Amino acid sequence: MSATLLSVRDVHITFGGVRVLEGIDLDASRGEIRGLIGPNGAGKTTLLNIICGIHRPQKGDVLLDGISIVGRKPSEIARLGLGRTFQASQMFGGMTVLENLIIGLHRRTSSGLLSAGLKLKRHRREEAEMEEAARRALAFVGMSELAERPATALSFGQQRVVEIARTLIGDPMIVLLDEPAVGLSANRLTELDGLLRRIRDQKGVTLILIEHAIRLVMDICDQVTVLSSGRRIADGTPLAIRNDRGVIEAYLGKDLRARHQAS
Amino acid sequence: MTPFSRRNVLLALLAIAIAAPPFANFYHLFVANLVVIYVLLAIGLNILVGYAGQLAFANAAMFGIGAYATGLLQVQLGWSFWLAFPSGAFIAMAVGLAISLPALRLSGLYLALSTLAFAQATQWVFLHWESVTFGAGGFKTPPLSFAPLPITKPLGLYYLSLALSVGLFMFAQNLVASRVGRALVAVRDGEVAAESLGIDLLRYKALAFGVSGFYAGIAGGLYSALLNFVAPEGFDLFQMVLQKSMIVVGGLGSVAGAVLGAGIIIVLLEALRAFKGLQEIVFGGLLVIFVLFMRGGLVSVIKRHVRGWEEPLRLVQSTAAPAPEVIDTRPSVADR
Amino acid sequence: MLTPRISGLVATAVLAAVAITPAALAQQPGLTADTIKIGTFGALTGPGYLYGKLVMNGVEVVFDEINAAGGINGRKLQLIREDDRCDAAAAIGAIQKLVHQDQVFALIGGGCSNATFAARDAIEAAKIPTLIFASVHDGITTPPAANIFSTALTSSIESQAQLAFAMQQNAKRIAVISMRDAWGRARYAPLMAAFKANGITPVADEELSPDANDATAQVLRLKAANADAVLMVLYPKPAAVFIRDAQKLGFKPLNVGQTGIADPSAFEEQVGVPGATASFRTISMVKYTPDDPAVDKWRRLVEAKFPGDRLSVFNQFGIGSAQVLVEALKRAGPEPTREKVIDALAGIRDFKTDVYPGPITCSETDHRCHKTPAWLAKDPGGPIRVLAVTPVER
Amino acid sequence: MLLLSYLVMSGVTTGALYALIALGIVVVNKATGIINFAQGEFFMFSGFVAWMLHVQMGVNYPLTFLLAAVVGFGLGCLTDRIAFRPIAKTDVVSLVLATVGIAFMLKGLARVIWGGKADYLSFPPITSTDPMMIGNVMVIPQQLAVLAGTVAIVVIFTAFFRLTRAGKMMQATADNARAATLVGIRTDRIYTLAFGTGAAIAAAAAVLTAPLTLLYPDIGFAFFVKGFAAAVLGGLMSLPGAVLGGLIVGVVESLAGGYIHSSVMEVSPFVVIMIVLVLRPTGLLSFNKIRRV
Repeated sequence: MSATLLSVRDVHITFGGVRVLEGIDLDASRGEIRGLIGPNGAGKTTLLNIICGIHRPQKGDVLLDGISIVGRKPSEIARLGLGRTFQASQMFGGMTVLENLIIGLHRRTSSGLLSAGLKLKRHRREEAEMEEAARRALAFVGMSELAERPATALSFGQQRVVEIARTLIGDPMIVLLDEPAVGLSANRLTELDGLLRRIRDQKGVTLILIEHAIRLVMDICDQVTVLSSGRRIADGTPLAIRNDRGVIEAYLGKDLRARHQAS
Repeated sequence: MTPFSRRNVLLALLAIAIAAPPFANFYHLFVANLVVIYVLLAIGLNILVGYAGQLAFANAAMFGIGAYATGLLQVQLGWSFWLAFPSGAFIAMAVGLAISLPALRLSGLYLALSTLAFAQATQWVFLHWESVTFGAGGFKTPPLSFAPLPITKPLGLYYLSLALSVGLFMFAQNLVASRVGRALVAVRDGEVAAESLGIDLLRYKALAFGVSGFYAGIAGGLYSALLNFVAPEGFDLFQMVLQKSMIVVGGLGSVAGAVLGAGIIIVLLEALRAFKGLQEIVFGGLLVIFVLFMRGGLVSVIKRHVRGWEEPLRLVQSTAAPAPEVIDTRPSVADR
Repeated sequence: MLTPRISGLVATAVLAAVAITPAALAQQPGLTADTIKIGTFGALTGPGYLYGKLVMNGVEVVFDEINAAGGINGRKLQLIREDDRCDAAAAIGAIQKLVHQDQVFALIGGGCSNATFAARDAIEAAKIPTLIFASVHDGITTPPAANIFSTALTSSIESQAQLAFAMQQNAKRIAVISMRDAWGRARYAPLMAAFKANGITPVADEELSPDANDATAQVLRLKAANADAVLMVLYPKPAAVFIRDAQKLGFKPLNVGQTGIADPSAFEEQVGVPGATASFRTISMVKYTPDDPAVDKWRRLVEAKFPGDRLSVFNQFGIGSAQVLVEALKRAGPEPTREKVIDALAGIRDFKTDVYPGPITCSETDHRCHKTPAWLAKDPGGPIRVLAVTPVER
Repeated sequence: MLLLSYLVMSGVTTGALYALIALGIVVVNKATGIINFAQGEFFMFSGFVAWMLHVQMGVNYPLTFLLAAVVGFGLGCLTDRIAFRPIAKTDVVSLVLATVGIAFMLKGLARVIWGGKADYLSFPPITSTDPMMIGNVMVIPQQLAVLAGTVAIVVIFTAFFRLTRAGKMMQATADNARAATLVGIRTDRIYTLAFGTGAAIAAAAAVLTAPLTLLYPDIGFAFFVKGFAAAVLGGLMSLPGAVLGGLIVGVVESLAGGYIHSSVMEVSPFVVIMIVLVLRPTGLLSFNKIRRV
């Protein structure tokens, strides 16, 4: 069991002739929180989409726990232990909060058509276990009282948290978070900060985090990768990144760099 | 207590359905049998459209395949009904699975057209493969007999249909409240998110098509026995719209709704006989009115006013109050 | 919510009420001292309404006329319409309703072939006197059911007539163009049988969709087969498209139509290309086209009763068949029973109506009572000519 | 070779009609994202109205054309007001079913109003009925009129989308409804406009082709299915795609009828479409959009 859990190697992808990613490398070790930052249009979400199997790179490889996952279906990759949340809310509107969480257990359960339709004993036991696990997970994120609410009745921030919980409940090795802090109030941001730390510390889950809230990234990430215009321009600890010329340039533009340094 | 709970009402309906035939004339029995058959169709279609959210237009064709297969196995191969009927249902299920294959690659309106094209192709085969299907003129099926049992054909067929409907209703109800049912709803509500949670889209879409095909196939077999006649025009556009309106009127994504919808639409079709020549207008208008004013179908109205109508899957009521916290949301362009 | 189970209960109550009513004529449903309830079924909606609703309208004006003259033996005729939507299930439902719910005395109806064919068992089981007014499927009358008679030209009769006509005109290379719907198929199979019986095969056998807007492919194929007569098993719309494209491509065989296109002047207008219908001949189930002065009386009655409508050949189907049914009811006497009416229908010989080309003759063994198609032709711009009335007998 | 040219010619003229139906479908789909199942009935109903104006009331042809288009437009707007706008936010299944309901109502209504006329109504040709020769292919002038009309309608609508303010707003709404709302476009008006123009195209198509195809209440669905197929072939979003799709459907039918057998004519476009959809799930003329999450 190597220390590197996820390894992205020299990934290239173009859409309609536009080179979106050119030769990206990224490694994530077990139990680390890795930030993925960069200006809009840098290709961050595309990279996540490649990792979780929505897009297929023209070149390069992605290894999850040593296994190449390029070309596999997203659902298959998910079953290998990779979780994912999205920029826009992806709650299942037709279900309650609790049911949304139970869905997260899908990959770990096995009831099929017949055992479900005939309500076999094994199936009933599995259902009961799932509900219990889902209630525990809700308690973990401190939202037990919302279990029976329709998912769409939650606030944006609450939906975010439930989505994270839904991903975690499936016991993934690694979770990709796409801008979890978007639209959160300051209070909620602090809560999220705490939640992500607890996830890493108590559950040992590796996190890859796309985020524009630089404060959050600098605060909780162990390592940060910076993309700009489809290339990786920096990789290192938050401290190193903070002082990286290339990064500042990419974010602020060359002429502003002078002022930044002057100030 | 809740005397008019979902369970009690459905049980009461069942009790009436079991006890009524001795008091009913041939016409009532015929209509009641049609209702029971359409209950099967509506449940199957609701699993595909209401739960799995697939905009498919091939249900009438699968109904037809069930009827043709059951009839033709008897007529062409000399099988007994009791063998041909389940075989017909499995053939319809297999066809359902086969047409689900393009469904993974297609979504929404493209899927709608591909299933519509499939339905047209099925009609064409019914019409043109004359050596097997007898073409547009259709064919009579052998009379069905419940021989050892002291029961007439109309009554026997009615009770057979009723028993199958009840059994398959239970099956569907269990199914939608299970891991499988939740996966279907997840596919409907968000394919990408469902995949990210390890739900295999192809598998569950295929499953929905297959189950729906099986229900349609069972219904088709019973239908051929009820009419003693199978012909292509029974499985056309009107049939498709009929079934669609059942699930809309009853309630998309509700098994009990499918039962109510089937009952109401068939009874209404009979009642509309009085509107000589205005059927199309009344029927079309009904569809529009339900979509406009009772989008959750009758079931959602009942849920709002009568206690004890919660679905086994705790499906959301749109009237539920939102959570107190209001948050500053940034419109996301990426979210179409 | 009204489910059929509940309506079943309601119906039970109704039935009980009916049973208690001291009806003198309880044995004869649909019959009271001053009314006779007659049921009719056919498509009121959907494409088949031509062969349903419009025919019923014809029946209704005949009934009105009879009622105005005092009815039959003092009983007024009451027509109860049921829609069968051209659908087998709906047709069976309609029959069950008319027989068991409305309890009519006799039936006159049947538009779409398949629907009526599917309902045959139900009609036969009810032992109710029934006259088919438009459906042509051979299976409806062959083998005969004791209580079902037809004044429609059945498929086999019309098919034989169509082929015989072409052969009389010395056609040597006869081709077929047909529609693949229920009516088209009901006509096609007997047509092929007729070919076989005459020891010839069609030189080409093409298909045209009822909704077709272009028949270039079909015309070219028929032309390539060098056909000198084309038997058309088509509704007016595809037939008009075919004739138009045949004219365009210079293909001028003898075009043989049938009852579906029974109004040559309307057809000429539909084709819309002057001269294209020059070699068009057609069979008609009725002798007169709607603008013939011979049917002036009926045109007035229909157009007065159904404002906005024009008299059509379909109305005439209803007029002829209703006259036959009325005759049978009269012959059944002042105390009619269903059995008497069935016997009366079976006993109709050489009965003349206002519309059919020849006399109507039923018999115990042959319930196809109408076997005299009329042959019509219309020279472009000229009047309609009745070429011949040819009795067909197997 | 002559056979081929005849078949292609007939396929193209039939295809032009399918293309017009497809255009209407695409215009509505572009703006609203749904398929209007009543498109064929718009065609039928406006055709009957035109028949009433032209044949019964003696209105001249150009004016009939104009009035029918206006009636079509009104019918489309009405459909939007009744069966789309109030529920525009709901799921596609419900929206599509509402248009199915409208289709049935129009069909029933047409049968009540014009059904008693007994038969298929004919519309007098506007051009000479004498066939004319193009090279060595004989055509009916009315077919050329349909072709010319189709071209004109495509040009007009392409110009409308490219050049007018309303057209550009429709385009913007189609591309991103939410962004369009943010920049102040009244999207509900756009929806009305889309339904209206879609129906107006159907009405124009009806008046153009009525002399070729007789009018009857059930004419709508067959055309709708072919038009839908054509629209999908063209990618559902593209006006030139719809035209191309229509021509392909028409020509495929004609060639299959001529070279294989007339019995496969009806089914041939559907077989082709099923194959195309399996190979290229988003139609012939659309490039794959990046799936956004």
